[in-house]
Amino acid sequence: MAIDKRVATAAEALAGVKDGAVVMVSGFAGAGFPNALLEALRDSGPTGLTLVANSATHPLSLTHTLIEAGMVTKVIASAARGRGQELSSFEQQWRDGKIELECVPQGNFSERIRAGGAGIPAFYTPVGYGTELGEDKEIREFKGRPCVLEDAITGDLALIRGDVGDRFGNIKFRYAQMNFGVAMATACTTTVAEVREAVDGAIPPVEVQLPSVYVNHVVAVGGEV
Amino acid sequence: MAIDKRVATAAEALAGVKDGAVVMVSGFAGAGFPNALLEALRDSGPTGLTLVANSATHPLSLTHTLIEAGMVTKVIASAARGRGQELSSFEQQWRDGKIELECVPQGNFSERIRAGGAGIPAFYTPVGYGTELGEDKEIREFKGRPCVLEDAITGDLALIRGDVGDRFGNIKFRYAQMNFGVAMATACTTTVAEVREAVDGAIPPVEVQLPSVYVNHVVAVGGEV
Amino acid sequence: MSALNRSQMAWRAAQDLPDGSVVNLGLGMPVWVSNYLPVDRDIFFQSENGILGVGPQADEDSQDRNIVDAGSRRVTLREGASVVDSVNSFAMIRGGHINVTILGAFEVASNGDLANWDARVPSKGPLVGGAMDLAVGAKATWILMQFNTKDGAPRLLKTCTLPLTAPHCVKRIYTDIAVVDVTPDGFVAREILATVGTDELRSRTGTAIAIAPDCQALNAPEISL
Amino acid sequence: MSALNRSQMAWRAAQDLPDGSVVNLGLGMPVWVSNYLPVDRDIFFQSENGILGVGPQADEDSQDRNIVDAGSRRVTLREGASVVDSVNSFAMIRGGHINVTILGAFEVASNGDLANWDARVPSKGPLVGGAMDLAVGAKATWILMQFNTKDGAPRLLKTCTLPLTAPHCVKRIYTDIAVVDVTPDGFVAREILATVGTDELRSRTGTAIAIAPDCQALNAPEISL
Repeated sequence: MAIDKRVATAAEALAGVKDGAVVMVSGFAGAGFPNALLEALRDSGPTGLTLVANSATHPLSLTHTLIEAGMVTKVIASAARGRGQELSSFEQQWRDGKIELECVPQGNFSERIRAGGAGIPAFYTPVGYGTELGEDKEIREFKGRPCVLEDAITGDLALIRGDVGDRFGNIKFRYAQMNFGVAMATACTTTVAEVREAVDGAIPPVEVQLPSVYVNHVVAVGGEV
Repeated sequence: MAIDKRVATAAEALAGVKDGAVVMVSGFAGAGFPNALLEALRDSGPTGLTLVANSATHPLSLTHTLIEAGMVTKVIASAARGRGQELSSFEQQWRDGKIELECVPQGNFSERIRAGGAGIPAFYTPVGYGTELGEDKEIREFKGRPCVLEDAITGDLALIRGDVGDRFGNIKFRYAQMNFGVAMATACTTTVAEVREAVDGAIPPVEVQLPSVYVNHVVAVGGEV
Repeated sequence: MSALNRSQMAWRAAQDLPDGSVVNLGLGMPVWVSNYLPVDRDIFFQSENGILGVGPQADEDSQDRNIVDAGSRRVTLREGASVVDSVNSFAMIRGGHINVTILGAFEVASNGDLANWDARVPSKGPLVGGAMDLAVGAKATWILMQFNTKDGAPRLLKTCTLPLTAPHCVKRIYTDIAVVDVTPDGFVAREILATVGTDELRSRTGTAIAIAPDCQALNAPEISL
Repeated sequence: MSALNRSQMAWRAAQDLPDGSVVNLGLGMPVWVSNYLPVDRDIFFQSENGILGVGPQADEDSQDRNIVDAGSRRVTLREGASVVDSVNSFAMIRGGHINVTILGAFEVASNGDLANWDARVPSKGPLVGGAMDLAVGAKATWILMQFNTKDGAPRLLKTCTLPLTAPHCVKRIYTDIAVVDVTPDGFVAREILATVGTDELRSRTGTAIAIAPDCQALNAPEISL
């Protein structure tokens, strides 16, 4: 049968997300947030989620709406500080012990997710050694440099945003929109990509940045270029 | 000063390669062999080289000319079998104990080179466990799956072939020409790229496949598209 | 009918590839599988050198030296294809994103151990390529080979005698006289050539082989080599 | 002259960036450094979100939400720029491909330990971002900060009191009253503001600080904030 991974709505693409799922959310520095998918996930209402997102509190990402809705019990992130004087919803729940936080250096974060998608169960890195974030990790020296052992991160569902998607599931991003999207798609059982535009034809082979094999559903949601 | 990494000849780009250097050579399956650079390296004549190349014996690569010239004392490769009935020059020297061979599964090969360029000193992988190529390696189980510990490979010089280069050192490949070129460029102190065409302007940002930071010299050598 | 020829063996394996799957075909007979897909299957063939979506071999006049498969054959790109470098190609393979790999083999053991990379030809160099990565990384490893060696020796054994590619990886074996599953209880014949009785099959197998209760006759249409 | 203002501090650090280097600038004052490059320097600024070749901030009418730096500022791409995903961006950072990173700091110890990621604000979530990766991965880590806290407490200490970003990573510190090297023998002042005597400098430092034999006067042109 001809492959067509396009679905009409974010809600359709996200039907059946289970309580307790590990959900990865792309986006960094204002680019690549899958906000239409995050809205649909919030509306569908699974609970006990683990969120893997670079920031738990970026004001331009709707990640915080899942947290405010009480759907999240664990966050793995490199940034979890609200910008205002008042505590963010994340900070309040974290302080109250309702959300567990694993704070990870951003490069270990991206590398661990990549490892999850690439079949690497664990790797050594000097980043984090000698810091609070490296505490309780196994330490080993390579060429005189102490390193910590970091394990892969995998997930059940990746929510990413691209610019253009095709019916095969190929995705093209716009500039820095790419950030964590590629790695997260490789590391999750199911990947849903929201895109500005879903095309009938195929994205030319040399322009594909995320190959079709990593994408299960493509949802066109419009939005600015 | 305005950056311009283009040099006129392969010989110029390869001046001063030291005896005993670890040299990585891109190319796989007929695509991406930096044969103009290999000719120039053979002519410049350093000895005691370690070659890191997917194949020591691919008939379309001039890698074998370095071996025939007696310049190579070690090879790290996933393929080292000559195609003919007669022994290849590599096989003869390997059998005679003149060349040491480290045979590596191709995925471990690419991943170890990538690790070398990415600051990862070592990683675990299930590939090679339980085989001759995993012998004498440290073994550890992750989620019930035994893995071997593989260390990074780094080099002094990467020789790669691309399609188009610019004065900044950005490289664009043509389809499967990319293969090991990107990873090798990241893992070596110095990278020389031969390209079909070196342009005066810049390759558009979204078309760059190997960013300028990884390339030291660009040599236009022509050749077919 | 008499024993399947190589084209018929490839045809038989092709019938079982799931619609929508991503498949890597090993060098030699396995690449022929793509010629015999049922019309209702839309499948992406991946090649280790980074192409996802290998199409038919290129015509003489549309060949491109940089559009090749891992066997250096000049191929085409199908609609929806994409191209990545070797690192990402093997991340795809090793990360469990290939549904099925079909490989040749010298020997398979009843516990799923595979020996397909080194036949121990004296003085010839080793050639492992991506065999270990594929056998370990693909979700399912199928074997396509003659049931016996040219000398009539069994290839289905209790323990492999040749160097292992990977332990416990083979799920199914397509041969000229039978289709055999590798189960936790060892070999189970699923299809046997009508002219080969179970006694003959057992006599040509190097260890115990069970006959499935619903064992069928192995059939294939007439296909010339 | 009086203590350097923040623009002048950024100017001073900018003067030392090597021509042709690749530089990552931290959030806050460090990003100002790119405004004050000497005209003879052609430098590529890298941003953690994947841009190599960050140009000036975008005009109101040429902004693109997907061309941003790690601080979410809408920027431009310089000639020769390229864009990669977060995995490859951090591979670039962690693999030793960034010549210099200029970061803010809370404290620096005389052995080069850096504390710049967590000021321990009660109930606020942690935010590490790429700080640890940059401090560990860049070939040189420079710090740009006020010599003392707002309360007049020293930031140059024998041992950091705040959580470490990385041990032994800082090479040089640019401040409002001095430029200080971190050497195997501890802090060495290279430039001191003329109106600040060595006694005052010592009194404002939390541990021993040597004065370089060729110590110069710290100077900067008039620049308004």
